[in-house]
Amino acid sequence: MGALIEGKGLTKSFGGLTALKGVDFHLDEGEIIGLIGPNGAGKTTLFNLVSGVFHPDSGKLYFNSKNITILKPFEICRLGIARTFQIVRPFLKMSCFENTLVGIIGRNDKNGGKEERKDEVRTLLKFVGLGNREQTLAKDLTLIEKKRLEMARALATKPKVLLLDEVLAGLNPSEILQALELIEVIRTQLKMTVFWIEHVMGAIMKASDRIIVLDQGEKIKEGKAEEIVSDLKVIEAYLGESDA
Amino acid sequence: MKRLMVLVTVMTVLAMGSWAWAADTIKIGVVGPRTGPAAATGKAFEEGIAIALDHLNAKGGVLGKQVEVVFEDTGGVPEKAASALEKLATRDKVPIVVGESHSSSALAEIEVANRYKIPLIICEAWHDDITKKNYKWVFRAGPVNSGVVDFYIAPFVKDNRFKKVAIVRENSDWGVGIAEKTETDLKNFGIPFITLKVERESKDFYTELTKIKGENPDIILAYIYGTGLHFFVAQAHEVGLSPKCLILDGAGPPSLWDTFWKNVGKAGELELFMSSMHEKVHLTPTSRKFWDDYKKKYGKDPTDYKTRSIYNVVLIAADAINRAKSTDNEPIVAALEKTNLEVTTGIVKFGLKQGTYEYHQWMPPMLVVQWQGQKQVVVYPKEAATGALKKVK
Amino acid sequence: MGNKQQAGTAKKVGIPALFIILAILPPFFLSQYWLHVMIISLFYVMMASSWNLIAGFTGQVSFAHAAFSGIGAYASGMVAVNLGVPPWLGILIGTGVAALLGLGLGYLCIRMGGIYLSLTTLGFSEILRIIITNEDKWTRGTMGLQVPGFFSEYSKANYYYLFLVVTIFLLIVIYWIVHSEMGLTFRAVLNDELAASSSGINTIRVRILAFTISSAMAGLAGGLYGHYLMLITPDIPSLGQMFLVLAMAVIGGMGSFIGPIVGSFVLETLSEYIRIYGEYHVLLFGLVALAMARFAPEGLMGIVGKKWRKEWVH
Amino acid sequence: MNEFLMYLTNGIVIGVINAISAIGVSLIVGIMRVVNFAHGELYIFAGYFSYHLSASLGVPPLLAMPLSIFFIFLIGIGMERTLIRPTYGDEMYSLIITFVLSIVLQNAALLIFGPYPNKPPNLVSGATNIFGLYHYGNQRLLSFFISIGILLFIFYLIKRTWFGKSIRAVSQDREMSSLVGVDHLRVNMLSFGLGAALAGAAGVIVAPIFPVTPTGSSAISLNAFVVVVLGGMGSLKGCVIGGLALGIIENLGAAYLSTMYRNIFGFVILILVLVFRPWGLFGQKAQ
Repeated sequence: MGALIEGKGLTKSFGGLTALKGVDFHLDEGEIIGLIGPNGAGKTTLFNLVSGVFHPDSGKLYFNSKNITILKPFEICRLGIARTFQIVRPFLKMSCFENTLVGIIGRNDKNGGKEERKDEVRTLLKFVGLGNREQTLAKDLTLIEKKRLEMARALATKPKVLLLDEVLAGLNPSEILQALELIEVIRTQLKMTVFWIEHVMGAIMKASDRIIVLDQGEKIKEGKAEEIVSDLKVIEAYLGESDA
Repeated sequence: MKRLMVLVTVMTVLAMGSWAWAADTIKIGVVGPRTGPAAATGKAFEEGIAIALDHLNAKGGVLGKQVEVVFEDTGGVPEKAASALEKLATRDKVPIVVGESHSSSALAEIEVANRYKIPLIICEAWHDDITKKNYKWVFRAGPVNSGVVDFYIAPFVKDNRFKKVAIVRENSDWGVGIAEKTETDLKNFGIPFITLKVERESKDFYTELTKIKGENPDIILAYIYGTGLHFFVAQAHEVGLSPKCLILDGAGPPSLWDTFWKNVGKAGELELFMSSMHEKVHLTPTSRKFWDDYKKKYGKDPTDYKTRSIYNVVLIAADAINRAKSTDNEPIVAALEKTNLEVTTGIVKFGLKQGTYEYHQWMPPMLVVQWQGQKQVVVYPKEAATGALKKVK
Repeated sequence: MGNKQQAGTAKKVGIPALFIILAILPPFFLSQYWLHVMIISLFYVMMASSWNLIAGFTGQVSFAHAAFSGIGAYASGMVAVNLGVPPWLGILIGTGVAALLGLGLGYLCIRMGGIYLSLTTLGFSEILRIIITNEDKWTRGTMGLQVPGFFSEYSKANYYYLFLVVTIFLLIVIYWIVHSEMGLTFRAVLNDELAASSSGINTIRVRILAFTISSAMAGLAGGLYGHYLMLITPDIPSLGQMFLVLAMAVIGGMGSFIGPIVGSFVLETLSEYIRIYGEYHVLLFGLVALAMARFAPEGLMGIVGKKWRKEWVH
Repeated sequence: MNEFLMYLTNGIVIGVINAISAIGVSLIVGIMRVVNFAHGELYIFAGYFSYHLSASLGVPPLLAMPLSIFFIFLIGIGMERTLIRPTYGDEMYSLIITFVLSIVLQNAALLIFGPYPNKPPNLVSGATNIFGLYHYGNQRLLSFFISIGILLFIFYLIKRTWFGKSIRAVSQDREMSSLVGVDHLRVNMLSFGLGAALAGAAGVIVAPIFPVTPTGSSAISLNAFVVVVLGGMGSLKGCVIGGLALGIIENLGAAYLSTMYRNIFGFVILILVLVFRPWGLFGQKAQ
């Protein structure tokens, strides 16, 4: 039984800039894995590779041992990897209901009648706390609500893996707690694997089973939260950033 | 909901606004290109119409009423032409329509005329089928391809002993029709020829001219209408084809437009063109009167002979209404069939024998004119010639 | 809630029904000439609404819409003239040919994104124009192909009803698409292509689908138009025609169901009134469309009022 | 053989003029991601300007040419300020705006200049016998040399001057360039003006050979687009090679395959390029 997602030697550059250099990583089923690193470390690029937005210059990606290196985003999504975006991208001129429904359509399964799908959308919106926003246009939501809506849309595709890109940014401490509970519920109740990028250190340390640290496109450390916190290289990477 | 109702009401009112004018004038419909690549013809038509109206209304109009013209633009495009005729028939409800100078447009118009049973006199669209279709409502008082080729172009080529002909034709009904007819006649005379297709709005003829040069003809029959002809003539000179090989503009007017000399420069010397009008050739008193009145009104000599063609057909239409004593279609057609009217180019009588293009057809005499020192010299037919054909050895 | 919904349904059924009843009346009181204007307007409604389906609902600017109507017209006209196929069958063939070519063209250029689609469709229009003008043996080029009409006895009223029925049919299909899950994916792609793709939507397939459907509709409209005019010329697939369709959609309001319908009637009627100024009506429409696109991108429908529009679109 | 050389010469002369016109489009696409559908109209306007300046107002033709190009440059800047600037980032919006603009300008040209083709006076007349092989119009030869001069000037401008460097910076990376202090609104405006001026340059060079007509504008735009796609969007060298390729292919195709299909050869190649090398023959494949 191999890893759920496995990346080998992933390299990606843009113009003259190398964003990722030979990164290896894996996700096991049911894990919550944090991805951290200073700005420009290549975190979002890694997400973009996994979700098929970009294809690596070299290296391979496997999902359930299937090679997904050059699949398109929608194919990857249909296999069971869903994501949210660092800079939120809900469908602005569509209602919350419609936004979520797109995720269900994206599954491309013919299961369920119209009414069942409607119920599913409502359940999902309630789950992320937007139960009373069904008919609101996405552009009229607050930033936090938009993030929740993206989460609902991603969940609607019934993924096995959920990639979350800085969902906690801008939340106050009690909201962060709520969000962490939500992530835990996603793992335990919905049986999903969560791969997330976060800048809120306390939260990611607390909630992740394992953490991967990137710096300047390279993986510099991987391990449990305690090991990461005490690692010199990681601290340097972050200090280096604050210097700059 | 209220806005919706307002919208519906406005649309209904707009749609119902019919164009009922008090009918105290007789309206003659005119179709022709006022826009597009042959808009110069529209201008020529306007001048001819103005003189015709002056002459008619000075004599008390038609059926005691003043004559007025509704000139619908065809843009030189068949689709617009059909729709223009349809508008004249259904919106303006004119008793008769005259005009047109594009065969393709005319072929579209005769179908509409036939559908609405409205008399139509074509003046400058040459395709045989326009009258060959033998529609009861369609007349033509102007040149027809077969006539132009049989009586003028082919004999001109033969009589002047040209050895090899290049036919260059545009992609239009007129171009296709007149080129085919020319090919038939040249075959009968045993004169060798080649035929090339060109695009009417083309501006670069180097490729075609190089091909022609390879065949070494001594005359080019250029069936190109519009300014394309100017560039053809100018570039033929550049590649060294003319003036050794002469060029005959098979339509005529483009060689007379103001822009001709500007566009061709000295390449225009010795160019030939078809015409039905010349300063020194006056076949009837009406022709003289037209020439004088044109000069008086516009302060210059008339150039485009289509000015006179439209003048003629307006007169023919007015004459028919007068004799029919009615603006109904049947009496007008009956009167037209009995037309015996002097116009600028002769005495109009329409053919009545069905089965050929000569049905409802009357063709004015034509001339082959050559530019010699920027002066027009009639070189064919012999009886009308004002000078000899010049060739370069 | 239930009552409100019922009232909403009644409105949604009642207003179109009222319109349809009103639409039956014109042949009883309009002159032949204004009936002609109405028929042409209906043609433009079909064109502008189907163009709106791709441009307004998936954000792809195709300049080949007039070209596809030309394909429908020529395909139908040529089988009628050469093989004696009745126009009824001919327009279906024309629609099919337009759909196939739309599929092919869409497949070729849609995966490369917006600019390429616009350039390729523009090039396609030009290729079509050159072929039609040059293959005059088949198409009769600029001379125009004369084709039979639908009815043995020429009647404006008959044509009006024919156009009315087909227009209503197309509008129902468009309305249904826009409000179906397919329509939702169209709008998702329009809103954010990357997000749609990452949510499992095959954006390329959605775009090609929309492009094909819309091209087929243009083919149908073109076929009808050709057999109404009984004369098919390269003017039907021209860029000038394309501009009129685009202007109608832009001025009426892109991305709204009603916008292109209103735009078509307003512009066609207006062009009859200002026809005395010859070609300048195109210039005028251009200026209005430019001002609209710049200052009121939602068109007349955006100006008329959002509340009213919402009832219809959502 | 002589004929072949003649067709080839014609192809090269027209190819160089194609290149100038196409660089105008390419510059704007590369920097702003805006396709200027009104490109052909600017070309036509320049042709008419030079005609009216020299034929009606008596300005010497050699002065009328740069003057017309300068007017078009100003018009380009005006267009960018009023219509194009609000569309940055919204591709669909800019496509619609420039398409409508092209129709407006075309009809304005019809209104102002009339439907007839007009040509400014030739700078030189007659024809030269090239190596005793074939005759070639002197005006065409002169236009060829002027075009080469303009091409060299553009290359100098873009490769060697500060303005050119800012243009290249912006077209490569908008964010980076603003970090290093390039005012990209200003660069956008100037390069739109330059793109327009290049359309104008092609227009004034061509006008004495192929007189301009308002209705001829869309063919000119399409021609430039074909070259740009052939050469790869935003590539200068690509424009030159693409322009020459198109000129030669069209002329040889017209000579040996079909004169009537002269203008279709370019499109056929365009479609082939789109299928097999969508990033162009010389452009770089990008994500």
